[in-house]
Amino acid sequence: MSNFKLQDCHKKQIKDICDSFNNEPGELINVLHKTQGVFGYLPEDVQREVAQNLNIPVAKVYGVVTFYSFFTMKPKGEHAISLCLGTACYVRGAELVLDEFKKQLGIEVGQVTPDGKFSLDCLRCVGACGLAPVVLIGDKVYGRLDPSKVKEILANY
Amino acid sequence: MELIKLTIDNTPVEVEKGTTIYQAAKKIGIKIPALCYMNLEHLGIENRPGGCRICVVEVAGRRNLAPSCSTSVMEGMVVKTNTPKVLNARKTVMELILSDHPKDCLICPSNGKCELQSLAATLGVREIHSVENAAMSTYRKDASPSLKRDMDKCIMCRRCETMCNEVQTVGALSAVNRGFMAVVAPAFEQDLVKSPCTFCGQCVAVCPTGALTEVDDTNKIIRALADPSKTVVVQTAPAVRAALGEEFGLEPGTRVTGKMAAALRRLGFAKVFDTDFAADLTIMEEGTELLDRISKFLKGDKSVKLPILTSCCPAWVNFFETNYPDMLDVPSSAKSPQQMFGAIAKTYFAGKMNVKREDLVVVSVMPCLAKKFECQRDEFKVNGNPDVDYSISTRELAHLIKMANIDFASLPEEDFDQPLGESTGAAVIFGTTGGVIEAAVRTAYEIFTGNKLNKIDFKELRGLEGIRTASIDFNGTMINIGIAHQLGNARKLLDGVRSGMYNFHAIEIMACPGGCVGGAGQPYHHGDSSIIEARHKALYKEDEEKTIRKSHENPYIIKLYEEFLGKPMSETAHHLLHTHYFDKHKV
Amino acid sequence: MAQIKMHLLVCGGTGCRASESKRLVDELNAQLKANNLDEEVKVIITGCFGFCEKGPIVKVIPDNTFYTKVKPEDAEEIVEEHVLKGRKVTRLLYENPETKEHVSDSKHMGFYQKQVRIALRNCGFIDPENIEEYIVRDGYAALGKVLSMTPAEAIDIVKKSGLRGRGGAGFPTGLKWEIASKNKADQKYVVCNADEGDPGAFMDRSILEGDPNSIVEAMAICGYCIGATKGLIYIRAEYPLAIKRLQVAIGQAREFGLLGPKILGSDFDFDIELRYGAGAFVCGEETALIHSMEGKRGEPTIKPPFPAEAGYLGKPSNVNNVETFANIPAIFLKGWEWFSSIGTEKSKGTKVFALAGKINNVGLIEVPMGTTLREVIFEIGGGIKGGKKFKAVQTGGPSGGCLTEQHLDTPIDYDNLVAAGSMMGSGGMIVMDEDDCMVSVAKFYLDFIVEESCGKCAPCRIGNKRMHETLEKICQGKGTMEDLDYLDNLSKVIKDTALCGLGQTSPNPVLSTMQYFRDEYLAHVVDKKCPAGRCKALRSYVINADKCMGCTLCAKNCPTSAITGDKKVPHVIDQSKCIKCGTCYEKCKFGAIEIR
Amino acid sequence: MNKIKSLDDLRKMKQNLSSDISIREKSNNPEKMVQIRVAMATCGIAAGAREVMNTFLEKIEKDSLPIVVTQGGCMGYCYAEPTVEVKVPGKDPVVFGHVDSKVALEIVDKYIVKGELIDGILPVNYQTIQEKA
Repeated sequence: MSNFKLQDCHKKQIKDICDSFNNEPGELINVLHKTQGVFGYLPEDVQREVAQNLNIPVAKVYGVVTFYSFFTMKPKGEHAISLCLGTACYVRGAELVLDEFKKQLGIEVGQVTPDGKFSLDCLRCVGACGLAPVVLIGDKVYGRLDPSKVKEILANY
Repeated sequence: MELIKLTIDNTPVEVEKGTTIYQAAKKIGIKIPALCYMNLEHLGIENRPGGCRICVVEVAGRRNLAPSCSTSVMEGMVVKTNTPKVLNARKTVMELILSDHPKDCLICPSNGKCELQSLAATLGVREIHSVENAAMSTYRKDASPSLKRDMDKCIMCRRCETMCNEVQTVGALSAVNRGFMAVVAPAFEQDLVKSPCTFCGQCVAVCPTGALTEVDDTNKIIRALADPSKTVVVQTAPAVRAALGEEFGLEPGTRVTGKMAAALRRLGFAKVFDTDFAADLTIMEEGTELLDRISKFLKGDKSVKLPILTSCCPAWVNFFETNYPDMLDVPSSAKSPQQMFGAIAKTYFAGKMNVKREDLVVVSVMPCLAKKFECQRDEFKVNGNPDVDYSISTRELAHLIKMANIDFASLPEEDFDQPLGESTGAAVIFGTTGGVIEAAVRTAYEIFTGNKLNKIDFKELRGLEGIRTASIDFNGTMINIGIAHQLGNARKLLDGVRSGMYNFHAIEIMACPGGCVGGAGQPYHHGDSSIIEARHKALYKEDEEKTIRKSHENPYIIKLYEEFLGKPMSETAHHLLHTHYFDKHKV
Repeated sequence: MAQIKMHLLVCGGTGCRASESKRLVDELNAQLKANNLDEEVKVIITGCFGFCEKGPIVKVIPDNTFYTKVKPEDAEEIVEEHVLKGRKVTRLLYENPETKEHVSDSKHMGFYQKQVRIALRNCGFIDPENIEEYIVRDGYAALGKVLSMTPAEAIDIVKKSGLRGRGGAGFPTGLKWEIASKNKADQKYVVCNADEGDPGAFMDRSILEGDPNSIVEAMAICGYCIGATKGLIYIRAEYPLAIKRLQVAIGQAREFGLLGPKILGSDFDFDIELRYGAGAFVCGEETALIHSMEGKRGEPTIKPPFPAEAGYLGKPSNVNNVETFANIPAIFLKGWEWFSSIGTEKSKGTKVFALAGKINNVGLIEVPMGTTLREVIFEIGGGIKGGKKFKAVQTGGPSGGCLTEQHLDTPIDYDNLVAAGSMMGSGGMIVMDEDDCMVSVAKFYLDFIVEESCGKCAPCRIGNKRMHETLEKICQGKGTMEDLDYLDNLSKVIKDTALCGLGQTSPNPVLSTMQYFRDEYLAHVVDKKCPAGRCKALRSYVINADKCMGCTLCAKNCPTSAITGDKKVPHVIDQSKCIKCGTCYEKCKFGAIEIR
Repeated sequence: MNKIKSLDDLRKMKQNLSSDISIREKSNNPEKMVQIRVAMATCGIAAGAREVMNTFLEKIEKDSLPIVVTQGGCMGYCYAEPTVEVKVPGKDPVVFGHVDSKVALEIVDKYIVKGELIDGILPVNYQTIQEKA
């Protein structure tokens, strides 16, 4: 769990987001997208605040947050690494690349490096199968990977 | 109504359009096994997520099996409910469910009452294919003063979620996570006490396994009874007598008041009292408060809050403290019968018996799990000593009786002890929806009008519909009454009051379906709502058979006021019998 | 410097390179030089022509002559006859297999008809962020046409075209529209399912990125047909570019009055909003998708009621996927007769496939229904990467199955794929070669399903988990014959009992691999061997004493000191210590370490 | 922007827009313009299409060439991204695969200016409904 403390300015930000969707409970997913966009993740207090604004139980919000893999309750690293584990990448050796990232960063999938610089996650198909295996770091896509390129790529950050 | 013809297991059947295969089969005596499906038809509550896939049947021409609970019949449909394919599918699915379920049945609180357990026996599961290192979905355990959650035993039937959200609109529980780790939990999988849970316990009442159970206080009772320094007295709520018999194989609706008193005496309680006595007392206080507010209102005092809301139901109290913190001055300030009893027992009765407060142990037997939470509230303690020490459920009492080798069936009928054992018919019907307000009306009418009632029964206040309204003629003054049971209906009623749709003088609210007869501490109904209806009828029957049927005519109540309290709403009464509410807003 | 007069294009695709195209290029260059033509004629190495069976290929520009099976020895004749004298070398020309005539112009070769682009008609040809370019290519003319018909007439055209849903199960689109049109309601919705989630499929993304206006137009057409004024596109949040281009397209369409009130002077109002997915594969299922759009957990519910009766917010809703919509304007522009002339009897039109995996030409292709897998994989796809042997092709994503060599000549359509134990799915097509272990592939898909199962129904939630664990056990070499029976029974029960389409099809990868690659399962279970060498636990590294020079490099690098041996003496691996990390295999310079 | 109010409006608009809008805007004699279309779908961009596009734009600016650069969607040659289509007036369009900045400059210098093809062109392997008609 995070040590996130909700400040008044945060409450204002969340309120503005909810207002922009007319505080419609049906817009919960859009609200969460926007909110995660602002905070980078969805800590407990943020979810409570969203629930409060949309007038729905926080259990519902949490139920939705934990259902969708896009939403996260943990802060990501400064550079979020997402390795594609789609089929095309899988048959072209994405697992080996993943192992190399784990080795180089010293973390497991879903973790953040101690310095907060990198986080490592997997996702399913970014649709760049022509470049398989593919990794996303932030918004940048690196394609046609093999384990030997991992160190070099990380050195850019 | 359009009729549909089909055959089920070679038997032709004709049913209304829109009927499910499950219901059609039931009509011709075929009971298709089901697990997640639950239909409390008398109460309009249905849980049909189609998740367990146990109730599948074969339908000719369909490529896969059909879930009978949610497949509507079609003209000419040919259904088979017991082919090898169906039986294998059910057994395999059950085996899967069991493969992710703890195997501690022998020591599980639901042992013997578990629907999963009996279904596994019915389906003939004899082994579970072992997969090396097979994962089990396990979760943090959680215990509140009322409920325990052991979600390792959850089978995702979603009944609790339906009760908590759709029926009660409490919103404490939601399905969380996804896939194998999907489970029903409060937000952030935290403890229930941090959630907006009201401890109504309806999740427990419908849980088919041991995932949700009450906190078991039976051992505390056994220890207290064995302590020679303690005087242990017991009070039993009205709805208990209409349901306890079920635990001993008696027909639902069998009243066991006398046997229950006998059993309690044999368990070793120094005095066997009745919460009904306190119910009569509640009417004196709440009825007076009602009349007080109405009179002031009629005189034009605009500071008076109307409608007055009953406050006997502890889950309801929790609900409005959490959801309507702006309306804390609206409900009656009268304590619930359980707490009035405790307060009187530890003052008036303790004084009579010359027992120190600390040495008097008050136990309550309740159809309710929220009562466990209620008796632990700080405002109901004096120097840390609670007015009611322990609250146990009907099920726990049955368990105590069994543990103590008491053969319930052969017990004689015995009476309650005095002075806190006498009650009227008005008190008895507290245990069902509409009963409190009927009891209040009986007394308020006579006090307000100064006339005797010709007809004691107010049938217009009775029934099992979720929201009921009635106008009672108080000799020219029409008193408008609203009644709701189930918190979702309460919310609707209250929102209606807020929006001006309703204009009531008094509202009775009970959290559980059918009122206390459908309380979460009662013997499990296993989805059969006719059981709740039978208990409901039994209480009116008991009322009918009582000689005294109006609370203000209870001689021991009259005596209590004479000897101790003075008059209703007196300073002593206020101090002992009234309470105040807190803002406990949570999302 | 002389002006280049002629280009000789030589295919440099993997297939052709294998058949000596490199030497051909050298030879052509030598011949040109010998004739002093190297200043005027240039040899160019190109990407794959996708005609690998007839390779190497040489194409002469500007006259478009197409030579097949050209050997290095033919270079001289091509240069002397064609380049110098302008006479085509007839014997090397492509021979039409039916007429046996030589075809000299590549534009008239049957091969080029293998791909027909309907859904992808504008992808790559127009600027997706400029609605005018779409209009120039007849954009919104179909909508105009439809607005002059009655909805029933328009629906009839869709029905007659034979278009079936491209998202998976292939439900007839016209019929779906008709049902939605007949349900009365104050508000109805057109929903575009753009939650493409199959791992290894990117058709919808490409259409949305390349031709977003076609979807906007098709949704408006659908809205008119079923009586809806609101459209919703449910799109993966992982597709930022597609989202942006859709927003641009919707914005421009509004500006031009092609969305909004009174479209093209008619009484028809229509507008579109975007809804974002949040990473749940199950939301591709239409009831789950609708719940997700309502801000809830994307759990499917039992049908009926179908969305056409009670969908978004309980109102009748028509859900189609992106590719289905992309076909709609073309059907109205060119007529249902034209559309239904393409494809097979029961599957009309074309299908877009995302061709990926161990194939040379990974790409997005669109072929008429009825094209065979062989044509797709070996002609368009250019065959297997690295000249390896084809083993299987997986279609339909996690809901599909693996097809083998025996299916290569099966014409692709909805029904044939289902009959073969797979399904069309959304169009992912992953090619696997001899190095792929089919048990691992099945495990890979199960892993996906386990991760993406919504958890609502027991068979999918627990059953797939147990299947995955069992496959893991088999890959570890601990499987038993009972495990195979267990898998078989579980697969069938899950198929029969799971709640939604995704659950019901989730055992397909296991069932199809167990059916077509039972040998491989048996090898894992009985012989404790992984024939493809993919399963780490079943692999053993052994030193071939004949090749080992005793250089000690392997022993020095072994992390568990499992390798022993004296200098210049063949080394030995102690199997009990070996952790199968593969370091020795990578380090050995003599190829002495073998995987068994 | 005027709204299109009828099907006739739409037809007129289509006619008025010459086959290439951007060319019309940029030059008085569009028939002499060369068009370069860079495939800018996710995979193209991931493979470096944006850099390629910028290279073209800088080069054209520097040499003041009559070339128009636009973006397009995926052409389907995912294995060869980034891909670029070049249409020289009077010639069939040519698709180049695996284009990087270096190849981009080569395309301009060799193919567009001198008419020489360079290695790495991709044969078109499909037809669209427009062509078939």
